[in-house]
Amino acid sequence: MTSGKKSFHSEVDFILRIAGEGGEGVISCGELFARAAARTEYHVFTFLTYPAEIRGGFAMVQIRVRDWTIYSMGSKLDCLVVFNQQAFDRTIKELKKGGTLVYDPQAVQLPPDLEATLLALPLTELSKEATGSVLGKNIVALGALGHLVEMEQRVLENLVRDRFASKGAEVIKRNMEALRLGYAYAAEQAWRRILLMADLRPKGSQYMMLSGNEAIALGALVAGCRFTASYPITPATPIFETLTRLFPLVDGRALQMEDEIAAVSAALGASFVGEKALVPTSGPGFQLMTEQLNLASMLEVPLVLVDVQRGGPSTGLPTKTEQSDLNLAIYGVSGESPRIVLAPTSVEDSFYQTIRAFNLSERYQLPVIMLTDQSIGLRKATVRMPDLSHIIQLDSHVARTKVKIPQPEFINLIDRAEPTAKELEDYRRFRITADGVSPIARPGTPGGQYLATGLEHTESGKPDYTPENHLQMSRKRFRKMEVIARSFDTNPIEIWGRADAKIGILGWGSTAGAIREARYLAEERGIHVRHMHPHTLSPMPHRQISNFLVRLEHLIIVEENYTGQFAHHIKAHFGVKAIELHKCEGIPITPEEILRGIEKVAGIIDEYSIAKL
Amino acid sequence: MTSGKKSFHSEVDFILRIAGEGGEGVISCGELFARAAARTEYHVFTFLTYPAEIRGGFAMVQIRVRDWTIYSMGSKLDCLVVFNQQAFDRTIKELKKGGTLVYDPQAVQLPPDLEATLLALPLTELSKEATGSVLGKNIVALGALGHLVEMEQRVLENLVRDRFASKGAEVIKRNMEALRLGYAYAAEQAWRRILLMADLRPKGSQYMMLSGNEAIALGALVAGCRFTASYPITPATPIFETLTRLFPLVDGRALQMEDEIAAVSAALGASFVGEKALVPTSGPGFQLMTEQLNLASMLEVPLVLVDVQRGGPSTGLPTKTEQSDLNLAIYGVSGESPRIVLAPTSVEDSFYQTIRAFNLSERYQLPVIMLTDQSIGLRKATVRMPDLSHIIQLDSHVARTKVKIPQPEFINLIDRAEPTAKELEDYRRFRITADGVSPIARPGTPGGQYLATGLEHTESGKPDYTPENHLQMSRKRFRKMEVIARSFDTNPIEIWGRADAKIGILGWGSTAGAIREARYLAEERGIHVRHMHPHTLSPMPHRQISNFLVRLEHLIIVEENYTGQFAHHIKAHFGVKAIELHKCEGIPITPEEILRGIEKVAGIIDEYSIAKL
Amino acid sequence: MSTALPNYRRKQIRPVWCSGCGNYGVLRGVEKALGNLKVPAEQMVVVSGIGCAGRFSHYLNTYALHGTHGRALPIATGVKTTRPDLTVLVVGGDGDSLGIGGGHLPHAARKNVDLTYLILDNNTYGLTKGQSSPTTPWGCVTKSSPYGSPEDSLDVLPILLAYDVSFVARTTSLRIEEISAVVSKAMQHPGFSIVHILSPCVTYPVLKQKALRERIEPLPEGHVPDNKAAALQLAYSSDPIYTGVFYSIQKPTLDARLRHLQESALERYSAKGTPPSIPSLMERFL
Amino acid sequence: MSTALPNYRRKQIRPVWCSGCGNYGVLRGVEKALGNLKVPAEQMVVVSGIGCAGRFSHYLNTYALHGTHGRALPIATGVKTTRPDLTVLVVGGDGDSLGIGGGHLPHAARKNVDLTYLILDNNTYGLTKGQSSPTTPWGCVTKSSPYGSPEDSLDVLPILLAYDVSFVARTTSLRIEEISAVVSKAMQHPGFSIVHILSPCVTYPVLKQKALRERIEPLPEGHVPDNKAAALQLAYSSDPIYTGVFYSIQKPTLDARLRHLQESALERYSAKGTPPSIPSLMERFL
Ligand SMILES: Cc1ncc(C[n+]2csc(CCOP(=O)(O)OP(=O)(O)O)c2C)c(N)n1
Ligand SMILES: Cc1ncc(C[n+]2csc(CCOP(=O)(O)OP(=O)(O)O)c2C)c(N)n1
Ligand code: SF4
Ligand code: SF4
Ligand SMILES: [Mg+2]
Ligand SMILES: [Mg+2]
Repeated sequence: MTSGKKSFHSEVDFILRIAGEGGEGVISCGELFARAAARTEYHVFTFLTYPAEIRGGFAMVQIRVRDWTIYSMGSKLDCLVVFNQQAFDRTIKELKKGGTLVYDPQAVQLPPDLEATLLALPLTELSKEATGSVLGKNIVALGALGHLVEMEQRVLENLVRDRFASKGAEVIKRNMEALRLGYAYAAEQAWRRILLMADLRPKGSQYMMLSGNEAIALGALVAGCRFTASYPITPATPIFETLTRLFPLVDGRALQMEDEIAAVSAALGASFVGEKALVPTSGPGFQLMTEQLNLASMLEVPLVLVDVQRGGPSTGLPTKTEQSDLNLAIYGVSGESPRIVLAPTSVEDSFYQTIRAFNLSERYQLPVIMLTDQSIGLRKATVRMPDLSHIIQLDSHVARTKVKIPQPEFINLIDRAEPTAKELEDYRRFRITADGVSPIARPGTPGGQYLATGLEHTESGKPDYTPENHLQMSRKRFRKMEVIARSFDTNPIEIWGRADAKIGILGWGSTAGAIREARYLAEERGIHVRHMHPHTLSPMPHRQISNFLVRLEHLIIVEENYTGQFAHHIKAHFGVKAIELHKCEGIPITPEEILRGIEKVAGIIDEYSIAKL
Repeated sequence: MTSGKKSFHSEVDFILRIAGEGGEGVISCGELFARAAARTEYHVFTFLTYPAEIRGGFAMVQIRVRDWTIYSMGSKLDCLVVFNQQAFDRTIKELKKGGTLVYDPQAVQLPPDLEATLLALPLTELSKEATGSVLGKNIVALGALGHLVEMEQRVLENLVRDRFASKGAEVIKRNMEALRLGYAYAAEQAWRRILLMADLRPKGSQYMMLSGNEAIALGALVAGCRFTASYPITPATPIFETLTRLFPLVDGRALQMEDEIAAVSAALGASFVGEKALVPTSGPGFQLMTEQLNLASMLEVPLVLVDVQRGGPSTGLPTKTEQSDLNLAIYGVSGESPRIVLAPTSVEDSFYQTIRAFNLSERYQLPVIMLTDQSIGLRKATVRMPDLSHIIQLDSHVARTKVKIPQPEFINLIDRAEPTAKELEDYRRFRITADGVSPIARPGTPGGQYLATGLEHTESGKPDYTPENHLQMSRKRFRKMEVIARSFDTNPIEIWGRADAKIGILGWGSTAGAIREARYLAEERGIHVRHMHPHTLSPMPHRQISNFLVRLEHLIIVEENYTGQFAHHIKAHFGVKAIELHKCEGIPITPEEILRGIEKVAGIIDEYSIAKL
Repeated sequence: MSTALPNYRRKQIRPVWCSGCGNYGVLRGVEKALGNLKVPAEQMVVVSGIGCAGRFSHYLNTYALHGTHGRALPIATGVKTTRPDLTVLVVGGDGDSLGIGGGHLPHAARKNVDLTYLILDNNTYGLTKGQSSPTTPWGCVTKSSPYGSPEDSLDVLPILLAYDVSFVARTTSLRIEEISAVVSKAMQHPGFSIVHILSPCVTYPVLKQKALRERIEPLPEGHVPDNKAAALQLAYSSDPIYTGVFYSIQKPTLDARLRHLQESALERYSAKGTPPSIPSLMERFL
Repeated sequence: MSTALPNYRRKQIRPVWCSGCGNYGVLRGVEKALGNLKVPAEQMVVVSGIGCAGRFSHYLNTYALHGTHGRALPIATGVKTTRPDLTVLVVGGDGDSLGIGGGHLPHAARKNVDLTYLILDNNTYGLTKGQSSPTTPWGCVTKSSPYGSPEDSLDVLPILLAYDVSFVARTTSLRIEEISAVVSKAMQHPGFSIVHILSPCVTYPVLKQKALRERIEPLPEGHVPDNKAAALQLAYSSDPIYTGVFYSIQKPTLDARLRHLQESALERYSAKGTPPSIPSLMERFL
């Protein structure tokens, strides 16, 4: 347990990992633990990784519990539970010196010189005793962990009962026994408690425990989206699965289609007739959607696509995390069509950026691509319940330029502009306007009938391939991007860290938390760093990033991919040199890894100052 | 006719355009004329544009005839033939002052003050007289043009006979009559000849008259490609149509598939079992192929894909030209997988770059994307017959690094490396090697069996998602790109223009000729310009471009798209500022337009020098 | 601003088909059907693919979406799912519907989406200038099969019957009245209806008007369209080529299926079946 | 370095299927068939899609390509077109073969590509953890249909028959001997052969072993597999679910079709049918 010393004031900051083989239930053990922890006043943040196969391979879940907002999965482990030798071998190096290791003595051979508190737990034996098979190992472990952090047994019992509710009384009984045996064993052995969770009063209804994928589904719901079409793909499937449960309750509709092309096509059709539509997918599926995305941009139909990125290329590492679809999102179509690219930074942010994605999409009649990733999508975290009494539906004609970025305190919503009665008298669907946006008639409106064609067309929608027309319509379409880029100036991007810091860090998406913690760690070591983390990756918030860059001596760009895609864009746009910090290993970058980068750069600065003397 | 004065020594340089409505046969009129001209000692270069519809809309063909290599379609017209009013209105501004206008007086109303030689030709009337319908207008025009440039009537007769051979004697007879009437009318009216083509001896068999698409098909044939799979798409279809005629004669096979995904899949399968395979398409189809391209890169299977670019986005301007798929080619996949991007600069170059594409693809086991465009693909030009007695098949083990870029004088060919008997003893298909390339076993080889999976895998092909493995295999795959980039140093890119010029132009693909002519024009005006036109767009020939850039004061980047895609890459890679010259109108940029850009920049330099004084 | 009922032609855009093209006849027939049914133009959405046939959506004065090649059907599925009040017509060529887009057909059939799909079959890829298509007969010389097409052509109607498309009919551009009658029936049918329309291309005449005229014949009087076996047998006949409604059955439309889901979801949620508020749904995630 | 005939298992990679998964039975059955046929492992290419079923290619010691989701068939078509000497086996799940990849089936049938396609049908998307698939029955509760699947399931065999796939069979993972026999026949069949294998998923048991066992029954003794009408009728039966070879006819394979083209092209080129040199082909473009 880390506490006290950090400048970001944590009394409690506890990192637990449970590791074993796919199919042994380590993940559900972790999820139950996290769910119990979330019922205390602590914040919870999980990270999980499992094999692409249904069975076998390495699986693990990591849970961080803290008394304050959690920004990343953290670095070293306070407690590690291993079910087998492979799990031990692969993860023991992550355990802090002096941390706690829980292991099954029947399955794991320990090396002699471990600097850790060693707690043997006969998982296999106790599981067989309780359930007659090895399938109860995870619940035995859960019981023992319950003792270790002084969780009330009753809380765990309720969770286990819920979990197995659909499996019948016999299964519930066996698992209760497994839980009890685990708890009792730890108590008998008088394991020293490493965290006290028992008597913390629960937080009430202010906080939800959500995965990033669920946050997106809820964001869509709040934004007024009532249609989704999808095709299953790891790790994005839970977005659709959540919506398919919720939509029928609120007169929304969810279609599972025969492939990704059909999914994005159906969403485009739904949006064409006036519905806000969401298309969740992951990289390989996203690739198949580009033709229709391109069409949506040409037809100026709003559409929100979420890419929960996973390890690539090709089928790649389906269950691992990576930030490697940025290029595809910005550039991956034939010809030139504008679209907006956003990247949420956390589970909570996924909720608000989804609402924002719909607002932008409706306001500018553009496809919006939201890039999240496996680490955000599957992670569970505590999220403050937004104040839904402060949702303000803006009038699309009046409030065009004043849409605020959604926050817990207030949420603006905006729908696409429709033509006025006057405009319908001589309706030109693709009228050239100052901001490139032209009112869009909803089918059913008399006099609004128009042709939307993917061929180059005139203001009225008629095909026209003359040089002048192609140029003027290209300008119309791209004008929206310029207007959006300018609108950023009224929505300043936060910059963290001291204004006089000479080292700056730029990142995008899910690395925000790790960079923030790295900054704290650096500050503890007296190194000052500024950090900017734009949510909008295209169009670029040009002016603001320029202002950020201009005061720096060294720029570090952090991202989780091999080639440095974001760095490439920043260099193209701003002509700066950057120190690129990539990680391409299927797992999130840690605060420590970033800190090491910062320290190296600080070293350069020092040398440089010396040289100047 | 322009002649004499230019510094690039042309005695004859004649530009003719024929314009009318789609379906009136203007294009075939132009093609027959070009074919006749190609039988003289002149070089010929055509450009055509027709509507996306089968009937109606504006169609035109432009033919340039010159006594020396032709680099572009040229700027102003020496002679313009118009079939109707729309054609006149849209093209008359392109006619040189004092040029020759041929028009149908029944269809075209002339304004009073035209500075041109006006030749009325009663197309409709003569056509009806000869053929009983208006369908013979194009052949009447061809006859009249024959007189105008003093082409032998016999040459034209033979071509017309060939053209209508399949339609029966009656049709041939009518068209012969139309030809004769056109010729006779011009002679009767004593039209003054504007070019003399009659008594030029034919060139013999040294020159072919090819479209860019045909050049690619022939290049593939010479490179040893014997498989193609495709799905029809304008303007790429003729590549497949040519191969489907030729392959059955040389034991090759061509499959028309049900869509683009199936086409690229079939090609991947063919290449997996050892065949060199070509996939021709255009932007919208290319988009659908990215998933399999990504797979090919992951499986390290050679593959050559040709994208004959057309106007976008979406269905866009299917019959117009644009250079707007560069981003898609470099970036358009999920995750990160290396591939090579080439861009031929002319019809002739299409032939050699196709051979080079196969060499690179086989040598590095990578997909190669060749970006050509409608203007090269459909243009016909005279191409020197290569010396096929100098084809050298290199040994894939010995000659790995010494593959020369194919030229008319000699052509190197290379096939993928196969494992030796020794390597087969412990065969690891994806063995990590110094250059990232590992020998590939051909099915049928005992002991060579392996699994090729799109999942991340080990050297032997087994799925493996560990952080270390993902990193090392990403490195392996990208190492090839580094090796290729380094190999450029042995194949210097030509730089044209004076070494001390302070203005440089970078371009890619089909703009090469127009830039070259613009350079000549600038030199005539005393402005010196250097011009570099890399064939390889990814990986970047980094060192050579750096060397080119470093000596410049001003860089102009020329391309035919809206957003400046190549400029973006150059800026990202080299941190330079550039003056971007885009044209996004569906038609090629002209030497004059580039010249205007150069002159403006030269103006800046002058001011700058003054300021320095 | 009110709807011009008798005339469904879009004023601003005139057809660009070759003169003599079968599609003109189809357009006429469809206009007549719309006239019969009196669908208000603003209540209609026409979705079409790419090809000569795909231009159909340009010429009717409705809301219209001319999308990408082969994707008209899933786009239209999205349209009809969200707006069951709209009348949806989908049009594509043989390449568009049976080649690149063929994979979507069985799945629209499984949903029984309530829309009408017109497949305009000229046995070739017209717009790209005459390559062979999925319905080009074996051995035909086309631009892409200079030595004869090596593949067998698809048996279109048997395939649609195997998908259990709930309304399957065939007609031809040579019979404008029949088009009007059959398309009217198709549009009135609740569920997924497909009309396979043989519409010869005059510029790339793979399917020849004359040969077609000689072989077409209306379905036998006594044919009962809910008999799949009989429909199949008649569908396999190639001389005569029967026209008319081969198959027509009743099964729940997609809209009915989804309403059923919504009802059971609400029932499960609360005994009264009252829809929950958004905040109450979010509380499930506490 | 010579080929191990009796054992077709790839040593380095062991199966990752759940214990009890039907696919183990299928693998056993296929291994037996290969043993019967004695195909040298290095002469075989196995192409598979993505899914639990798609892992099939990992476990056989042949040349193997585990590609993308739904594209095994067109990849295999490329393989067989260029290398008719190789034996090609294609494997995919119900989602892979009939959902995302379903559009490729009729076109492989039109070509009659000489390969064997095993469709391992568990009525669900196993690898992505139990969503509904094109063969999930109406009303089933799955991960993606919490209130019951709204769509009808596909009639797989009737559809394959409508495509005129030249060999159509069904079997199940519950009958390893039958798999071996049927797959042997399929692989010996010259042309496109499909074996639909019902292979229950134990983790997401949409298709239940027990219910399946109760309903399967071999085809009636007298069934003659070149009778499409009879095959269709038996294919529509859902109780019993028949297993065995429903349909098997002879028609030219893709290779034969393409050889025929080559011959006529050469004949047209020169009376002697001698292949031209490359330079002589280029001279056509003078
Ligand atoms: C993705 C994609 N591939 C290919 C094309 C080119 N293309 C346009 S229309 C067409 C085929 C048209 O044939 P069909 O559907 O039969 O319509 P028809 O023109 O015969 O009416 C093709 C291949 C395209 N527009 N988009
Ligand atoms: C383009 C793409 N979309 C989605 C996926 C995710 N995915 C992997 S397997 C699968 C379905 C598997 O179902 P099935 O084909 O029936 O095989 P099973 O696992 O049931 O054997 C899906 C949707 C993918 N890999 N690629
Ligand atoms: S090419 Fe054929 S299908 Fe297309 S418009 Fe002309 S006649 Fe009709
Ligand atoms: S999930 Fe089902 S299909 Fe997949 S391996 Fe497990 S039992 Fe087999
Ligand atoms: Mg057609
Ligand atoms: Mg399945």
